[in-house]
Amino acid sequence: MDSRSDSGAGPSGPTGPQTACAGPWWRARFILSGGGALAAVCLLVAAPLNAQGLPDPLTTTPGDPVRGEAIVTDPQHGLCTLCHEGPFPQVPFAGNLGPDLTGVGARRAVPELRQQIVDSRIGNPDTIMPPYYTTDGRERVGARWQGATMLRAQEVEDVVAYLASLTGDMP
Amino acid sequence: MRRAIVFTVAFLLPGLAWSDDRRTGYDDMNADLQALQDDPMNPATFWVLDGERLWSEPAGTTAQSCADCHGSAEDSMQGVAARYPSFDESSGTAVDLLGRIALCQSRHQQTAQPRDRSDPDRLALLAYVTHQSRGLPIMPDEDPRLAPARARGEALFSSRMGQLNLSCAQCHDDNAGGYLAAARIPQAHPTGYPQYRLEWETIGSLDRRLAGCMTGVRADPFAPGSPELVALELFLKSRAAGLTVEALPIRP
Amino acid sequence: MSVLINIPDSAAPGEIIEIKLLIQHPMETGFRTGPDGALVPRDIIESVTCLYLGEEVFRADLYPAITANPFVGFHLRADTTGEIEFIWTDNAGVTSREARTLTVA
Amino acid sequence: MTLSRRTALTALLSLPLVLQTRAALATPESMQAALDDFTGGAPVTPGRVTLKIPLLVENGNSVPLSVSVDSPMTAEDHVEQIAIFNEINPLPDTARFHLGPRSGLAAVETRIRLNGSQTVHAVARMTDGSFWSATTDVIVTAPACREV
Repeated sequence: MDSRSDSGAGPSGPTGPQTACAGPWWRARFILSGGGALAAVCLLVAAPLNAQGLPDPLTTTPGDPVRGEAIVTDPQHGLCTLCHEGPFPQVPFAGNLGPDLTGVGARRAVPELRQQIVDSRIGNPDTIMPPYYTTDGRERVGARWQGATMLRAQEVEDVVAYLASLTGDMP
Repeated sequence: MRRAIVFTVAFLLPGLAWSDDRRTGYDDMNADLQALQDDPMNPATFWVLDGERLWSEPAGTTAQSCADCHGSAEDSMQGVAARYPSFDESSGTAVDLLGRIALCQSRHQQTAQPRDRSDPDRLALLAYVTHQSRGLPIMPDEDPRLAPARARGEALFSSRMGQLNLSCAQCHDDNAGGYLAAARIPQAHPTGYPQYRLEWETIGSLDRRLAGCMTGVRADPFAPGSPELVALELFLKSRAAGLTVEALPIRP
Repeated sequence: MSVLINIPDSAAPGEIIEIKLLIQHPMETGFRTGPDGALVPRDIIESVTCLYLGEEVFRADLYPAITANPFVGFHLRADTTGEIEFIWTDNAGVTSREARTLTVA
Repeated sequence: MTLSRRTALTALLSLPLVLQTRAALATPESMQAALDDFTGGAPVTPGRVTLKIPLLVENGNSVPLSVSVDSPMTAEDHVEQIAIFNEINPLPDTARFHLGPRSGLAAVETRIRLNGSQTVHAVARMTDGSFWSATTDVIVTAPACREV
């Protein structure tokens, strides 16, 4: 496993190898992301995989909705607005392949939002939404993305916190 | 008339079904880009002109030109691009038109080095030969020996790949017509290759585009001219059967 | 490198004709970096000049913001049969030229 | 072949990086400086110039642009120059066209690169030393799956 930091070197996610916490790779990850991440991934792999989603946060630091908004609205980082419209007046051209995120925080509970971002295939195997926090079941991943998840654990929490805050109509 | 052609092709190629609301990349372009493609001052013209010159130019150790064997391209190459990829007897594999030009150069002209597929002269010949099929319907080669590769292309089209874990079909079948950011997703009918792509600011082949698509989903792209990309082209051409080969295509 | 020139063969005296040029050229801006991280040297056409009977009647100064394979269109009042010459020069000072004859009758 | 390091690390919908540069990008201020250089500081009046350019562009690598100026184009009264400026490319100067009475018609066209959404300016200098202008706001989107 690599420990590159440019696009996030996350663990294998909820359905990944249970030994992830013990591997030497994880040490590098721990150093990169700081404390809390180690405990977080152990929580993650222990989380039940059911329709209720992932109730336990991936990190001990609560998600920051302001950082989450920056990730969601950056088409080169979160990529979210490539497919989702939403209450993002700063994004001139959002795509329409996924549902509009306006009010998503009122429609979906936090564990569901977290599950959807970590690996939306859990709820819908045919989903077009990329898995943001697992390396499971991926084929032919390009060299510079090998072993890396699309977001880091804390970034997932930030995005979840931001989406959970979207409870109203367009601002 | 076009419907008649479509029915003819449907008869010739049973089992390759499509709905008749197929759209091309040209159909999905805005009026300004369509106007650039239709303009006599279309920059792709340069590659067709270069190809026309190269067609009659002796090359390689045999000092033979394409014209020495094939005569006038306007006669001998008419409709050829519309049926490619085809089956190469001696290698026993499917080859795309660019691969066929390369084989011709090495077998008959004995050109010194096997040149890169992005070699400008080879792309110019590809453009010139393809130009001889402008306006003709795509008529996939029915050679049964191509069937396994075509089936492989179909499987690849539906295979999820890359960090984004997306298949071609998820965008270009399931979500064609939708918008990925500001860009309308086309139906993946390869009517316009080689094409002058504004992104590239030059002409390029279908396998360059497919590799670009794969990199877009953060996958390790298949090599230019690889059996996988030829297989994908075979499948895509079968879906596009009956659609018109575009001359001097422009794409954003 | 070649050029496409769209110009009528003939015109009536006093007629205003339209001339279009498309020149095969990469118009490398000099601002882009290559795969090695180094700047790709600038390679652009800096000027396109039209001479009518030896007199400059039009010139376009081009900058890196002009597209690859630059296109220029302009107009000319036809009054005398004669040569129309097109000259374009790149930033290394290399000059190319093409000429057409316009018949005015 | 001419990818910047940043593009190489980007997948899907990069911003248009045609003129991606290490140099400072042109800002409206540096564009104003270039415009002042063209006019010698003389006042520029909106009008007499028609600038045709698409309002919405999918790829900034090739944007068709045409400019015409209301002028009799006589020996005494004609357009001498038409200058095109942009606000956010590395260089504000885009193109300059030198015309004369032999032009017959003050109408020129070209295709330009735009490094993102911005206002494009066309300024014409007349034989009487006056300057006239037109501007158009252009929104540049980008093709979706760009090659990286």
